[in-house]
Amino acid sequence: MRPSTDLLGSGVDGPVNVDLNGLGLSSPVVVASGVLPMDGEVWSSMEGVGLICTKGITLEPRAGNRGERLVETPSGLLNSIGLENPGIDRFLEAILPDLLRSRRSLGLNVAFSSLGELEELIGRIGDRAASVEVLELNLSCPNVDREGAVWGESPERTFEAVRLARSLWPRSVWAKLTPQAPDVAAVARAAEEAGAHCLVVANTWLGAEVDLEAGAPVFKRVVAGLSGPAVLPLTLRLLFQLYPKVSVPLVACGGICSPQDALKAMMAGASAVQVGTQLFRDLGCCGEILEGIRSFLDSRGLSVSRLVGCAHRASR
Amino acid sequence: MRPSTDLLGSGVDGPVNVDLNGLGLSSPVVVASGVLPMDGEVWSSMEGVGLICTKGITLEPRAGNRGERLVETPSGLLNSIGLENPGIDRFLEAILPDLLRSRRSLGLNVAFSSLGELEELIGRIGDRAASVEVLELNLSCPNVDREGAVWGESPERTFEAVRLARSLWPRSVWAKLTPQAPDVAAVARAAEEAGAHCLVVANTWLGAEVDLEAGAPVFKRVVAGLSGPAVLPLTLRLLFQLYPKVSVPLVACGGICSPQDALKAMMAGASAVQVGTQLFRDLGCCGEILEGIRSFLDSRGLSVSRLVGCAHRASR
Amino acid sequence: MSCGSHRLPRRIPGTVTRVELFPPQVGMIWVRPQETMGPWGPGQFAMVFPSASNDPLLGRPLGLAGQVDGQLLFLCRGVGRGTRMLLSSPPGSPVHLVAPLGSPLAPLEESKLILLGGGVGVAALLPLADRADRLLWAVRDGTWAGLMDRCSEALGLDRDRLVPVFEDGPPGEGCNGVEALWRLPMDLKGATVVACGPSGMLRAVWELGRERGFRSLLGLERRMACGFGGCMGCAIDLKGGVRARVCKDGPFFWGEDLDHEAFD
Amino acid sequence: MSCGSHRLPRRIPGTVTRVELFPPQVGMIWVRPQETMGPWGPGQFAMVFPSASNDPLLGRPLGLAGQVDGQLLFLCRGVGRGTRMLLSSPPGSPVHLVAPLGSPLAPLEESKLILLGGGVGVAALLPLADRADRLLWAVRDGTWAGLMDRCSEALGLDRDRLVPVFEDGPPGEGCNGVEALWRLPMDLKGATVVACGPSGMLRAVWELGRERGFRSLLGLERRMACGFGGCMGCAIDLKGGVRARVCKDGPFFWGEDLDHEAFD
Ligand SMILES: Cc1cc2nc3c(=O)[nH]c(=O)nc-3n(C[C@H](O)[C@H](O)[C@H](O)COP(=O)(O)OP(=O)(O)OC[C@H]3O[C@@H](n4cnc5c(N)ncnc54)[C@H](O)[C@@H]3O)c2cc1C
Ligand SMILES: Cc1cc2nc3c(=O)[nH]c(=O)nc-3n(C[C@H](O)[C@H](O)[C@H](O)COP(=O)(O)OP(=O)(O)OC[C@H]3O[C@@H](n4cnc5c(N)ncnc54)[C@H](O)[C@@H]3O)c2cc1C
Ligand SMILES: Cc1cc2nc3c(=O)[nH]c(=O)nc-3n(C[C@H](O)[C@H](O)[C@H](O)COP(=O)(O)O)c2cc1C
Ligand SMILES: Cc1cc2nc3c(=O)[nH]c(=O)nc-3n(C[C@H](O)[C@H](O)[C@H](O)COP(=O)(O)O)c2cc1C
Ligand code: FES
Ligand code: FES
Repeated sequence: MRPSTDLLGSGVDGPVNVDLNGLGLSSPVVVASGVLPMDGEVWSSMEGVGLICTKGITLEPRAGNRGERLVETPSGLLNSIGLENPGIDRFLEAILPDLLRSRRSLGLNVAFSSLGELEELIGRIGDRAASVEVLELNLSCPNVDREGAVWGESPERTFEAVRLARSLWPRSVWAKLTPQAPDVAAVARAAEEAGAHCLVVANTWLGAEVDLEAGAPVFKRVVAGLSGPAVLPLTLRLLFQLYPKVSVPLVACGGICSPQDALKAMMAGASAVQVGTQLFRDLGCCGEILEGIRSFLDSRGLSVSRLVGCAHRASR
Repeated sequence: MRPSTDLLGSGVDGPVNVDLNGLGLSSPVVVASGVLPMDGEVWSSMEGVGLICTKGITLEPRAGNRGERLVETPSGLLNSIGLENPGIDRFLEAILPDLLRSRRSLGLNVAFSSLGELEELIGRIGDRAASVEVLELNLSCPNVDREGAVWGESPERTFEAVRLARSLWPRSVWAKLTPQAPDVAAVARAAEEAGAHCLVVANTWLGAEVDLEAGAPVFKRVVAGLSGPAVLPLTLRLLFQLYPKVSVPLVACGGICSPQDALKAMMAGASAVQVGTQLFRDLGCCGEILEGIRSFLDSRGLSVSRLVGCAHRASR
Repeated sequence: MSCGSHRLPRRIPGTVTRVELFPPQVGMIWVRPQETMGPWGPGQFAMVFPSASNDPLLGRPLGLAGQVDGQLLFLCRGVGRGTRMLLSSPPGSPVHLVAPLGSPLAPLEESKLILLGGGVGVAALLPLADRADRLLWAVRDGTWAGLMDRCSEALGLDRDRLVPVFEDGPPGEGCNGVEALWRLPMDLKGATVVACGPSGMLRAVWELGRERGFRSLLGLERRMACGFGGCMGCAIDLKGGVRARVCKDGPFFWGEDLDHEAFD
Repeated sequence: MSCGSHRLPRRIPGTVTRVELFPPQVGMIWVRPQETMGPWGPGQFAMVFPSASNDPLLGRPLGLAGQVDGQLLFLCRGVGRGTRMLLSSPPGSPVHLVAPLGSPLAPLEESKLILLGGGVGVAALLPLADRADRLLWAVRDGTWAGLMDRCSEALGLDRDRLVPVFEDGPPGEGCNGVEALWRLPMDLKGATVVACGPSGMLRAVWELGRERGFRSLLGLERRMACGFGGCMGCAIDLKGGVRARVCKDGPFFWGEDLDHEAFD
């Protein structure tokens, strides 16, 4: 039994095609935003990836946060980079051409503090980025028009941002949710209604760390984003929670490190997975994850579409 | 400089007295609910603890959940025990007397699915438990009168439960918050307004796990509670978030394993700490934690009250 | 740190002094505890922590198989991450133990005492070996012979009473542990059979005991977080709906107290 | 799995073959990589993962100090959990490496090349030792002598060019690394000083260079998550507000490109 319209090829490096709401990728493994250098040569040599997301880009250049930016926690990583990036203009001019030479499908991760800024940002891109497949909206940043409330905490603000992006961006729009949303299902539905092609579930979990010697928070902004293996059970729970509530594809993000992790996320409802922190441990992990998914499917004669969400269909 | 009204004694096993809103404990280290057997001999031999919480007790006996109850995750533990307990009557009759022989301060952790049940539960206790210092309300269980919504997710329901407990229970009432609350600060304030003596920050984080071979959730109820070192950064964040918003003492809970963890939690605003999962690794950890706190205070000539929340006062 | 009472098993640092590895992924693990462990008896186990790190978080329950020159012996099968870490520990690797756990088997003064271990399940039975009439050690195939020999040698087992049982043995001889019980040249009536191993084997012994009139004492396995009766993760139903914790009230239970669900 | 290109440093399994421990908590760690690592040069480093587990999660950056008979040499000071784990690894312990990382130092054809290492900071300079006029190795006290000797022997360092500097040496002789630079019987003008060690020392070299007219090439340390320029955790300001990543664009930077904030 090998009925697989969406499982093509079975060589060791064969593709495992996925269809993400109209966007076809040759692998369900996506590189998360903010973990790879924006360097075309590095991107070219990444194996097993269907899409690579850029570092979060903002309208203006940003120097990021001062002070400590990284702390290791038990099986996790807290980061407070603060969106250090060269701004959209320099990105388009000096970086994007190099990235495109890698011939990798590209997700442009963007952060914005107002609708006006988002509009301007997409406007600047214009048609200079026609080969950028995905615009990924980082909804974990604060909205200055609403006293700094985080976009993704509110269904209404999420709806507005996604709708605006959809009206201006001709290709896929992904909404990267924040797990801090009071009602993440409501936000997910709002993003779907506004036309998001995929929901990324989810950005980092807010954590904090204390410097014992100083008797003070380690991070200048007190809180920082928790990623890595520690959060995988939380990611799986979000997937279980959201999969029955929306019909757009979900992209798992948070703690995916191994083929097993990826398969669990897909069984819980993800059509694709993003890999972040694990790349800090093993730049070859995406290839291994793809290979692991492929051989799991192969050995069971399963298609990706049968895999995705199967844990919801399992009788318990 | 050794100004310490609340730091008495300095022998190796000397007490580090804390005052939790009228309740004095000889150690800020509290054993969390559901991790120690309810066995007086075990309780007697616990070192360094100021209070021990019982397993969650309900009005009627409960057999708990079927199927897998435990899964290890990266630096964490998912549990779905399902409040297996003998019910309040048998607890009062057969277990409590034995526990009291341990001469340990005791926190009675209770779960309830309606206000009526809570009232009946406290009523059954009557004056048979005059030496039980604390009634700890587990607000992570569902409220049947509200379609199973979890008590601690709503400020209103939390207020009602805490107020009822306060009206019936003559000693300390602790509200054990759930981190799944959409607005945990609002819930904390509601619990405070209703008269909670302390807020326990917090119960487990909802997670999930998938059985790859079965293609199904590991747990019958799909989700389970995540505890252990993995969640410490999340606990610290909650403390940073809540400490400025309420004035009742906070009791940290989630991922506290070492003296360093306890000190960090106290600097972030906790007046005491609960220890759960770490006891599965080391039954002597409470003694070590107390000793570590004591020697940290000693070596810096600090009092507990200067320690608690100092990270909020540190200039950054 | 000590817990101040012998009632509470302490966390004890230890060192893996040697791992003797045999196919297929089974090994004898020798651990030297750096502090003295409380007294222990047959049927008890240790929670073995493969590292001091937070991942893996929990101990792995392993039967206490013996003690030679101050070193504890474990028999371990590599089935997952923790057991494989243990089996690949170079000498000198740090481990931690919480032990002894479980209820030691009461002195079994029965006239006929038969032990049946399936694979590494034999571990907790080995300390009883010299009190038993027979120790049947049932394994899949001849690859286990090396381990059996080494183990007998190291613990000074009486080879006359040890009956190796090979499932894939020569025709007419190969059989599983339960068949080997059947074939024993003795009347099992009134005997006590202490068995530990795969749950299928335990169930068969349990059923056979009811048929043939022997008492069975069966070592159960469950996932465990604490091992000392705190977490309720290993709770099972005994006959009549009585709840028991495998770690604390067991891991060995009398067959007559068990329901068939215990073997699911 | 390979990353298909030599541009990307791969995660390579390795084995600790030996740890030679010296007081005070410093050691030479020998690691045999189980796959061939790409070519590397002086000034580069490895992310060393003390275990295969998720905790500790990240690699620890350690300078590549040498390679002898296929084994990599690291000098490591036990300051926290990861480095202490490494220093206490029994032979045979598994580690992983992501290496080589950082920009190798360009061939330095200067007539006068002075190396100054503070403590274990010397590691990344050792591969340059035979091209330098002097290698000043500054340490706190005589307890380091054993490590210095063993290291010189293992790497075949030219003892004539190696100048051990003991901060607590006999009166009139004891001095720190920067004082030792001062005292060198040569004109530093036009020289290049490559220094790596505590930030106070680096700052002093940087200032001295401006005074005395030598170029300095300084090895910085920052907390690192990736080591390959991805996470932006190690970003610093160069002169004129240019941003650089210590891991990728460094860890060695020319003094003239640095602001004094680099040493905070
Ligand atoms: C009382 C008792 C005594 C045992 N004695 C032995 C022995 O002497 N030799 C031996 O080789 N094995 C023994 N086992 C089984 C052994 O504990 C498991 O094989 C081991 O825990 C698996 O860990 P892992 O990390 O390799 O597997 P993983 O599957 O990676 O483990 C993940 C988690 O599940 C738990 N787990 C998985 N399988 C089991 C299991 N069968 N029983 C309990 N927990 C499990 C682990 O402890 C861990 O918490 C015993 C089990 C029990 C309950
Ligand atoms: C490029 C570079 C080269 C280095 N070379 C050497 C060397 O050859 N020998 C040597 O002994 N040390 C060297 N260090 C310092 C070494 O990396 C740290 O001492 C080590 O990471 C501390 O880890 P830990 O787990 O023991 O400490 P912990 O404090 O427990 O570490 C916690 C986290 O902080 C990070 N961290 C802590 N201190 C430092 C630091 N000083 N620099 C970078 N990250 C840190 C750790 O990597 C880890 O992620 C180098 C650092 C850098 C940046
Ligand atoms: C150092 C670092 C930088 C990050 N930068 C961004 C960013 O710019 N934009 C964004 O949307 N997410 C960013 N993230 C979040 C990741 O894309 C991802 O959502 C998160 O790390 C969880 O996945 P993981 O557990 O696989 O790492 C960053 C994460 C890390 C660790
Ligand atoms: C096995 C287990 C059983 C628990 N049972 C209860 C319970 O009955 N009532 C309750 O309020 N919390 C219960 N908890 C939650 C703990 O009290 C504690 O809030 C949680 O484990 C987080 O702390 P930790 O990380 O120190 O373990 C249980 C936790 C575990 C692991
Ligand atoms: S393992 Fe915790 S009660 Fe048995
Ligand atoms: S450590 Fe990640 S960019 Fe330097």
